Amino acid sequence: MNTQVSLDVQVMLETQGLCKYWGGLKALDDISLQFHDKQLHGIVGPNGAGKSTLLNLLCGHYKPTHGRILHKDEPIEAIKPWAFARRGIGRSFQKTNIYPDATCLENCCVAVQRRMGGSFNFLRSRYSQKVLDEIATDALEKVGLGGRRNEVAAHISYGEQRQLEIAMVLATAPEVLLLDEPMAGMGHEESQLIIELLKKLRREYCIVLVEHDMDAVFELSDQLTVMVDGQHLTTGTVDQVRDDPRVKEAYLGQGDEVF
Amino acid sequence: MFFNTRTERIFIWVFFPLALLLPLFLAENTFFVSKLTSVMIFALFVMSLDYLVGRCGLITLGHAMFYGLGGYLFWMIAPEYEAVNFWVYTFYICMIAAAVALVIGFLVLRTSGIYMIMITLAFAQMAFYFFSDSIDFGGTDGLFIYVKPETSIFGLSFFDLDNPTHFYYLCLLSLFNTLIFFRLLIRSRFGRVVDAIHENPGRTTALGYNIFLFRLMSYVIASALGAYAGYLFTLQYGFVNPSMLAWTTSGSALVMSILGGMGSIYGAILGTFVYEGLHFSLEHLTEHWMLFMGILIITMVMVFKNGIAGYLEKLLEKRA
Amino acid sequence: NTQAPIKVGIMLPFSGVYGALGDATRNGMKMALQEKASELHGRKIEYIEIDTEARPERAPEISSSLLNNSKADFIVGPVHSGVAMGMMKVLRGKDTVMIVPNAGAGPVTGPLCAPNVFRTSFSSWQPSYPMGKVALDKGYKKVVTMSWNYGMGKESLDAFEESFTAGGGEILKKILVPFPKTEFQAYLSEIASIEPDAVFVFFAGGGAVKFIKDYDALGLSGKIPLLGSGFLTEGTLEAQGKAAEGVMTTLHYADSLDNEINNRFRASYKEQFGKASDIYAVQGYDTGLMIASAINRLGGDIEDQQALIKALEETRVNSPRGEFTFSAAHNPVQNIYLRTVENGENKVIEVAAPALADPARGCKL
Amino acid sequence: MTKLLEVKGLHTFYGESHILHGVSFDLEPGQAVSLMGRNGMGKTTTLKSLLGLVPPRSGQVYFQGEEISDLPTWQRMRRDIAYVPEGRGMFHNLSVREHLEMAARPNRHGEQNWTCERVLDTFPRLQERLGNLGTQLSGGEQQMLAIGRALVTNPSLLILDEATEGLAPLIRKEIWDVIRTIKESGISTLIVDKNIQVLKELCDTHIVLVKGQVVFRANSSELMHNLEEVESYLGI
Amino acid sequence: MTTSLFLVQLINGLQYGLLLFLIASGLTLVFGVMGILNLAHGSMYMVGAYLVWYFFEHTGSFGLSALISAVIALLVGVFMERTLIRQLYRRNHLDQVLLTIGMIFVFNALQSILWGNDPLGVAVPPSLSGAIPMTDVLEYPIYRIFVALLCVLIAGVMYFMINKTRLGMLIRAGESNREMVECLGIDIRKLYTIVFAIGVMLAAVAGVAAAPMSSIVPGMGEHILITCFVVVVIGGMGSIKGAFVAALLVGLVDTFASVMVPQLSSMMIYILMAFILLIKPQGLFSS
Ligand SMILES: Nc1ncnc2c1ncn2[C@@H]1O[C@H](COP(=O)(O)OP(=O)(O)OP(=O)(O)O)[C@@H](O)[C@H]1O
Ligand SMILES: Nc1ncnc2c1ncn2[C@@H]1O[C@H](COP(=O)(O)OP(=O)(O)OP(=O)(O)O)[C@@H](O)[C@H]1O
Ligand SMILES: [Mg+2]
Ligand SMILES: [Mg+2]
Repeated sequence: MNTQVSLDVQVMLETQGLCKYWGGLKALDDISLQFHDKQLHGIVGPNGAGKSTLLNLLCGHYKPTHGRILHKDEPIEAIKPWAFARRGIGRSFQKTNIYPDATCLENCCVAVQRRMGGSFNFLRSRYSQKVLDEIATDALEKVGLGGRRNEVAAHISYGEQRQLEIAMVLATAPEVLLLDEPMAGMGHEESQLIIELLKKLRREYCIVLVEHDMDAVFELSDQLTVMVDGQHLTTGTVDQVRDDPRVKEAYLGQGDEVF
Repeated sequence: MFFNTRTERIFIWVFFPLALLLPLFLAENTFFVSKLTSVMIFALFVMSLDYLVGRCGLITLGHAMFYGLGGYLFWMIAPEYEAVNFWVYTFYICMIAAAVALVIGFLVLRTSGIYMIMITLAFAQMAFYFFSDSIDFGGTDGLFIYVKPETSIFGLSFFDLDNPTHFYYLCLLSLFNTLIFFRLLIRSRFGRVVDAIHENPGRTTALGYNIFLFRLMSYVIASALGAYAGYLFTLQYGFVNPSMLAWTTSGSALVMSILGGMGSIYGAILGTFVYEGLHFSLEHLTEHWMLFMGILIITMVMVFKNGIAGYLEKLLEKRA
Repeated sequence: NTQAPIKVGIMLPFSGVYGALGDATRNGMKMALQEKASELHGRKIEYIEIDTEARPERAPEISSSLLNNSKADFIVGPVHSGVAMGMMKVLRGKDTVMIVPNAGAGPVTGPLCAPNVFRTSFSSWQPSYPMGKVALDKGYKKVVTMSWNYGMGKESLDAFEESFTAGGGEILKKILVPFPKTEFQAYLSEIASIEPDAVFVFFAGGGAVKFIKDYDALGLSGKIPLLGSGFLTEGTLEAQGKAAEGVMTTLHYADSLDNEINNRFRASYKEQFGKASDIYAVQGYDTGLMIASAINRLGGDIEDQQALIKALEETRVNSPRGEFTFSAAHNPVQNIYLRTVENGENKVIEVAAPALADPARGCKL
Repeated sequence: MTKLLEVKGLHTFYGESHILHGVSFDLEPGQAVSLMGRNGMGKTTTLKSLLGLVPPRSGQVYFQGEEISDLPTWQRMRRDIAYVPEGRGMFHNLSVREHLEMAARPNRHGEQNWTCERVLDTFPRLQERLGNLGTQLSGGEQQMLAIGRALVTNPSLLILDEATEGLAPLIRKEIWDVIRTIKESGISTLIVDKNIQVLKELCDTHIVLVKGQVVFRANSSELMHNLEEVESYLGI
Repeated sequence: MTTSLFLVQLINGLQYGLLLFLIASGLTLVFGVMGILNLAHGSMYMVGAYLVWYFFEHTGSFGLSALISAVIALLVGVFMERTLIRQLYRRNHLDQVLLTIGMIFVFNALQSILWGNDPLGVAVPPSLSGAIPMTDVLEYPIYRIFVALLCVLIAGVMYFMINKTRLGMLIRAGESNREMVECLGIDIRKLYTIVFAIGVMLAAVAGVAAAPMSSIVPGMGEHILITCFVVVVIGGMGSIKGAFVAALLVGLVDTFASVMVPQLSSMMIYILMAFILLIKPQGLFSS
């Protein structure tokens, strides 16, 4: 069911020999990958393989020990963390990272406003422009939180906070979406919703998805990379990867044991 | 809604009209007018701190540096015996203080939390010792300032700073304007980002904001206003002393702002008036005023969860 | 209105580092006015006491409170020179009388002097100036001086230097310690390595206690004579204990001055307040005497400020420190005594400078 | 035989909002019980209420026949309850080893089946990261540590909230194996998880919460019969 | 500067640094490790000094007075935590600022009411009096050496307790996540009461130890408070080792600055702190 991908689409993000060491630990060792526009690139691997670390490097949260990151062929590894987002690289976090005291809508408005500008306008009311609210509401509705827009974020359940997390990234309207386990902690229905959403989005954005929910990853990925212990194990289409014995051993386990 | 809460609206409708009328009743008691003036000046200072600490989450123990700077700057840049214009010097002082804040902010805002508290303290202490060790600036004895600026704009003069009542109204107006200014600021899109940074700086960076810039901006604004308060203080009595810059001044301001209700802005006025009011009445009552002051402060922390403003809000807000 | 009580505003520190000084001053003053109650022509005294916390930035406001709100007839204060300056700003030339019972800041009776401002204590120049000559007489040629880096301290060292170098002495080093630091060990080690003939210091209160203790503990006390402005051993002897023995100071007072007034004063102070009196108590006492005498002279009617000031100017205070008068600048003209600590008391050795008046530089009165 | 855990009529509020509407259930010794429900239905709140972390407004909790509703949380835990919270509750200033060492203790009967070493053997990944601070671990490593930290208290009741969230398939299997072992050694478990496939096989009793109320409570075979109903509650 | 003077100053600096550590040790525990912002720390230093003076006047034995003072401080600590501090754990850190400033007022007032404002002094206990000659003029009092050793001892014990024992782990964990510690079956409230009280006691012990070599005056605690915070923060929050190194550093810098750059000596420790924090924004030894 995976549409065969033509590799002539634009490379949005590229890593060349990317390394991240924590003291002696090589959390990420010599990773060279390409992420294409309008594709969803899944990344899987056992716990501690360095997936989150990779995303953290791609979004500028960490600085690499060695190696380069190219965004549309420009090196960006040295720019400031906030500049990554300005270039259209948005991310969601594995550990919920929202504004707990603000309403869901306000959470998204902060995100939308970065794109819409006017952040150094000291006098004009933040409430005066309805466009902003609309875009934010739209993002909330996409992830299924439309009905909770005026709830304070701290008061919605964990799973809902995960949904909000994604809505916030969407609200920045990025070109590249880095999603770190977006479905973790979500219920079935919500997961399904996100999967549907990603299905739509993957033809519009360059998406990098880290996820342990195999059903979702297999269903969504155009490309799939497997990492183990900071090393790149293999990259390929879902079918290629699924049948790779090394992947089974390191990650999936033998067929029937996949839960 | 311009003012966030009903409580705030009530407060503003009670406080400012009252303050406006008060001098009429106190006409013969010049002391109370001048006492209220100095409390309002300090409230303005506390308000600028409250914005920094409560809204931006930038806790500083060095804010008094700008308060003192406002005073010393005036002494430095004003000619000794010539008449100067109040508005022009307000502008100069705020600008110079802003420039200083830009440099210091650039350094101190690299740290955060307790480390920032301490590094702001460090800079303030350096400034404190600079003024108190230097003979040119009068050392620990401080300096007298003999000029009183005139206040004309385009040749029209409304105020006479020598007249305590006029000065009172000037300070009241300044306080009111500052409150409105901060309200506007908080309600603005800039304010939205400031709130976001306060709640979750990491997330805000990830969304693409250069949080350093916003913090620096806030720091500069608050510092300039802090200096303006110090300038007003200096004008009131024509006296500057390094103790204006001491960390204890920052500390008292912090106490008043917490007492008033952090981040509520109008709470700064509440906090300052309550604190100063208690201080004034207790010290006239007993030599051991500290004991009662201490007990009252402790009681208030225990009872008020979010300062006086928070308490009032609990009483006055309609349940949603 | 000659029936209403006379209001005396008191601006002194009752807490913190200077608390003890404030207490003693107030005690002394009240004692004097109590003793002279019968000479006040029936007028009662009402006190309004405010703790200045030794915070100069509060001084203008408190002064204005006493002046405009309490309508005090006399305002007595402060201890701290910075506070004195703040008070001066508000009270100079106003129609109340300000009496400084301690702060030595030069300008108060120098460039800023004013008809309504009096001082019953000293100018910082006064107690230290005579010590220069004393040191030379003892044969000390090379001296290190040391004090806190603030107005009073620096003025004291300058006064000493003035007379000392005029007589041919040499200041090897002038050490200014940041106020209110009390870690003296590094400085004392340095002094020990310089090995001067003597050391002259200005310290007071808690700092003086710590200084004397350190000086003794590091073994300097037997080897390098310690000279000081008298505050070094005032109100602190009990805390300093043995370490203070032999320290030589100059001041306008000494516990052991053998005159009738001093003996009576000391006994009665001890009886009333349960502790030994000190210079601060004396200064407060004299302030009280001065106020009482002016009221007495004017027959209880102090409404006319001109007359009041005149009466005050002409007062000859019969103080425990010996009789003194006021200079044109309203600063005491008084004896300065050379004292040494013996058995926990400041013993007079001699009069180092009789009837010494402050040069009052810059005063136009 | 006395029940191990009995929860009766819990009503819990957050401020003014009524979250739990009389939740009751019980748990036999040695049983594994699953607690299921969609997001926001009150699973976590139920666990927190019975542990006293969020005091319920009314309702009782009995453990081994004794009422523990009025005890502070730590005393409840001392009766050999262990809790793995959602979000994992790592300490940012303790190393992995310290996480385990600080928690390790024998249970009330003096047994110490789970030691730090055994946990590290079970999760070799942790062995490699012993010196790391808790919050420096990857998400999955944190989950392992949180479970390990609960096990070294040698509980007779283990409460897991979002037991396998963020774990890779192989590790997830590992965790289920561990829980199975635990169950065999007579320890009861109360599990909140999304994975109904595993839960229906692993657990003896199943509870489904909807809007703070127990709408379904049955053993595994009954669950099989009513699978559709349950799945509709769970939004599957 | 001659070599011998240099050495003497080195010793002075180290000794001052050690004393600073002693005074800051309680703060390291309460503020650095437990995360409670206790501004009344300095007041307890003052209370310690006054207590030992008071009991020394009545018993004549320094050792006994020291013991009684420490016990009283411990009880005061328990009382403070039980009745006040405890209520604020769930609230904003700044409320602790307000609360403890209120306490400073109360302590200052009580000091003034109970013991008056006169400067007081305690004699060095006879068993520790005497001095060791250093240069032909200078000698070094034994009592100060004793205090220095006491500081080293306390530093060692604290380091071991916080970093190596289970108790230490629990305390640190409590700072990070109180609720979770409670979920592990630990009575975190009691634990925190005890540790807070120990921190208070350490402050008082520092006051006791300092009493014979300094003056006991009102406000003595507030002056030292800032320096203590400087020490804890330069060292890095929560690090005993850091606080120890920072205390020595501050002691040395202050000592040498006093004699070498007297114009700047008042600012020197602040310059040092600003410098360190600009280079290492989390202090020297933060994790
Ligand atoms: N700040 C840090 N300091 C030290 N080590 C770290 C740090 N952050 C991550 N690590 C280590 O780097 C390794 C990779 O972590 P990472 O979070 O990238 O894993 P992951 O692939 O996302 O795993 P998971 O699926 O469990 O989330 C882990 O072993 C982790 O312990
Ligand atoms: N601290 C809080 N304050 C107010 N409301 C809360 C709070 N925590 C949770 N709630 C509300 O209580 C309800 C139940 O939350 P709970 O966390 O128990 O759900 P859950 O079943 O555990 O969901 P999830 O599967 O998403 O973890 C939710 O609707 C949530 O909005
Ligand atoms: Mg991860
Ligand atoms: Mg939950």
